[in-house]
Amino acid sequence: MLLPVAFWVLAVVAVLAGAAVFMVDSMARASYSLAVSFVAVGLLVLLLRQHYVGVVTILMMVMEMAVMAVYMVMFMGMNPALMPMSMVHDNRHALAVSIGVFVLLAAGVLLVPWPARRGGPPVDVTAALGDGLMGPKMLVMSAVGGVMAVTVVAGVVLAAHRTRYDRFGDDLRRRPADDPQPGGVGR
Amino acid sequence: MGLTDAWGRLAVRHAHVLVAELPGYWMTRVAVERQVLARGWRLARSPADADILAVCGPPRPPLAQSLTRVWEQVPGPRTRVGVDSPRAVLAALDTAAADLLDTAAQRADGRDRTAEHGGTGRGGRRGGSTPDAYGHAGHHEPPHGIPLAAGGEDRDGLEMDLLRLRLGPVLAYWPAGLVLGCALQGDVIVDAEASLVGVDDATTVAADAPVTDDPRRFAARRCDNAVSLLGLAGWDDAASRARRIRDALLVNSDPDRPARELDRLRRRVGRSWWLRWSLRRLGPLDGPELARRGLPATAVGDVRDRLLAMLDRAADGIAGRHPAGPPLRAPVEALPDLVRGWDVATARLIVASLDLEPLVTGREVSRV
Amino acid sequence: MSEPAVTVVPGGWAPVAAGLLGLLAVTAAALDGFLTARATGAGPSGLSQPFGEVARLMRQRRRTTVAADRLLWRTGGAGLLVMALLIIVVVPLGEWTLFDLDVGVVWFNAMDVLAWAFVWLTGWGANSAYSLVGGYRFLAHGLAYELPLMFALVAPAVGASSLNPGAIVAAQRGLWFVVWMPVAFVVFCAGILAIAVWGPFSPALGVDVAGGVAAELSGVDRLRFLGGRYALLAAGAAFAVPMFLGGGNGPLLPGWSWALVKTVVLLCGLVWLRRRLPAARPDSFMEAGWLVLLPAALLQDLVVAVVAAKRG
Amino acid sequence: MTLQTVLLVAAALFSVGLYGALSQQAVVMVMMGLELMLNGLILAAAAFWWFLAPDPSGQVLLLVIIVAMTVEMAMGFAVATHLHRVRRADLTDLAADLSR
Repeated sequence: MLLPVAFWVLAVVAVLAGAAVFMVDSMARASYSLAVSFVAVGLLVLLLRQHYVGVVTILMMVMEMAVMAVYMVMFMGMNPALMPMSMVHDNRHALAVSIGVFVLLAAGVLLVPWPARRGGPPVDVTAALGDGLMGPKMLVMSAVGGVMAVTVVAGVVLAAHRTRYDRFGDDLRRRPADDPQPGGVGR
Repeated sequence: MGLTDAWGRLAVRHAHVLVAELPGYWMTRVAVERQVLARGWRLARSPADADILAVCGPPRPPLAQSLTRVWEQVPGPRTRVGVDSPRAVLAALDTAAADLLDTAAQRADGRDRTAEHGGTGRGGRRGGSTPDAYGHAGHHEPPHGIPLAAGGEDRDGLEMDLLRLRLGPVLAYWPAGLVLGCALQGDVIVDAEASLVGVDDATTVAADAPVTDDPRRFAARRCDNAVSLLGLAGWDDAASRARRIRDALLVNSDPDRPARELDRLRRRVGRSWWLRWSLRRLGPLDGPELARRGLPATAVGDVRDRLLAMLDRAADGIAGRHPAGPPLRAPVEALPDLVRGWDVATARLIVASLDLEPLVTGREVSRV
Repeated sequence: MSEPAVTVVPGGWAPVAAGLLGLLAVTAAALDGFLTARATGAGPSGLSQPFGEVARLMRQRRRTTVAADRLLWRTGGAGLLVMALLIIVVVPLGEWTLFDLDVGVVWFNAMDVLAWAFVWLTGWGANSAYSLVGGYRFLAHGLAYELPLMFALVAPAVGASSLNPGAIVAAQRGLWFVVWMPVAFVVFCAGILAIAVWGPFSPALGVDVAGGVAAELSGVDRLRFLGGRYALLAAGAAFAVPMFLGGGNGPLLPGWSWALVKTVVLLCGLVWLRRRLPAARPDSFMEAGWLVLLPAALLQDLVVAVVAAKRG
Repeated sequence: MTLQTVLLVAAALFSVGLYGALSQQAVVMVMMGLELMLNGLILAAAAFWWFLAPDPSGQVLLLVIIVAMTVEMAMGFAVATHLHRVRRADLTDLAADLSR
């Protein structure tokens, strides 16, 4: 009884909040409605018994949207509810394409004869995920680790302004470093 | 009715007071602070937090306008009292407490404000965005009368909005009468402009005269500045200690206890590695730079050095050794350079660390 | 792992849990009032502080500012309380819990991240320079404390080979985790202080920016925000008990009372800590978080992982 | 709650995200659209796992999607910062020459 109600409420919240991202007129509202959409999907995944993935989705996406909001404000500058923003191009085509895609996907969902369920869920879903990652799917885990590390480095290189030569001088000998504001551990 | 009254009395026993100090009335402010804390009241951090606005000294334009703006932001039930001398404090605070309990008057006040403003307070000081950044954002009218911010390159080479913010004249732990108009990017001060308001000619004339011949008052002022600096560093306990020493210096005649307490505080502050970590390397000044800016040689070092020196000078004052050299009053010309490039928190620490003398107008009754 | 470590009580007990959390928050506020009054050295004891503040703020008018984003502002202000309540849902009190979630540790982590959203929104919504600066200060702290906090939570989970708080308590029958995971415990406590914007992590509410995030809050809004901070402090302390302090394990007394006693002791410690430590400004704490706390937490995890692997 | 209904919700999320990614000009807004599409994918993957094959290792796919999302965001922010610094441009149109 409670399950279908929860499902539909969360589904409606997820889609509406997702649509609100492109309808509201402030950056903060846009990013936090995306966060709401993610929280709703995270809870839906919880309903589908994948506790770990569901909670991790909430955890990551709220954090990410907090950062996202900062970037939005930083690069666009937007007073809350002050400036109605409309920054669309090709609105009509985009709308047509996305509606087309939805119709296509929906038709697929409804028409494909989905096979019956194979096997039952493991007793401890989270432990099964851990065993999977550390056992047969170890390759995925190591690949993910590598990709993440590369992302961190690449992101910093792309975004950083000052290099160590700016901080420590051309011979890298200047101590303490020449920073606009001293850091916490006195490097 | 009985319940409402009891409720009101409980609330008023825990009132928060926003203290606005006018130039030349620091002794009055000190007396207000002492009485406020003795009643179990608290000092408010912002107008929104306050029930009572206590104005120390007679406001003249343009400070009167600033105070009116602050007063508009106090949510209510609210009351405003003017205190002109340390002796008037007790009576003024009693009046304030009675005013807060006067439910009928407070209701009338609330009605008037709703009628006038359609809301309470106006804290909006933030500039907005540039619609030009994305050419076709239809509205170019500044909404709500808030002018839009202009952009500028920040210290990381990113173009950021510039935000104008005025520090002072009514701000906790801030030198009275000083106004610092800042241009901020994020919370980094990219440009600043200092001025003094509410300071008349009498002050300027008196500026070269020694502040006081009384070494205890000299020490008390050092302690008061230490209160500000420790409070800004977020160490409320140490700030409270410095405040107690200050009050003891001004009220009691026994010199031993404050001297002992000050010695303990000095040792505690010197020992705190956390404070050292927090304050070191901030606002460093060396000898030649001080000379160039017309600052006293005692301000050498970083914020922490200056804090320790401040406490040492206080100890000297208690011991009766009067320091040499002219007193340092708000160095209007030097300030912008000192705070430029730092964030607001650091800038405020730097200003507090300068250990400024109060501006004197020669009218304040000098006894607490 | 065959027998359930805890008993799930019906949802009707939720108000009781909320009431307990409220009591803990009031205790923390009263203690803070007392310590503040003692430091002031004059005036009444300060123990009535929470009640007086409630009376004062309930009597005070709500205010708003020009062009405030009220929806976000008020959401943020009320959110901290909601967070605290959602945290205690998975905290076992002795042998009882409201929700025996198998990934309770991750749940706590997900809830504490909500602070990023709520505190920043409170700062943003008011459309005031001071509160916005406060909001950014909190995010800057967040970037520095969150990762160490996450890795600190990994340690007890690895030690007990479970993400379930009940199972983690069961794994501490012999030895409390705090004994051999002290670094993780300290980092976790720092995380609690940070999500409650408390003590060294209070620059977001700093007096130098006129109260920061809370600069424009008044009346009920301020009450909810400040109450939420105390509730978060209490909820964080309550969660530390099953994670590091052996949950309800202890001699003589029943499990629930041990859990409560430990929570109160830790909570009082956290409240007291505010008196001892100056603020950690975000710009300097950032480096400390990444270069000191994070490696320390990772090393702690390594040690725990090696021990857990040895035990098999 | 059947496979079809969950997949419909996922398809709706995906389409909304697609609309955003196609129609928005600002880099960050395009990223929001992409995020929303991935959001739909997460839901769809979770539904497939639960309704079709709840075997032990199927969830790994979900984690991979989440990782893809973080990588997308991190690189998106870095590129946006870089573009902002170098060209003062945060709109995709202004960086159109990158596609030439």
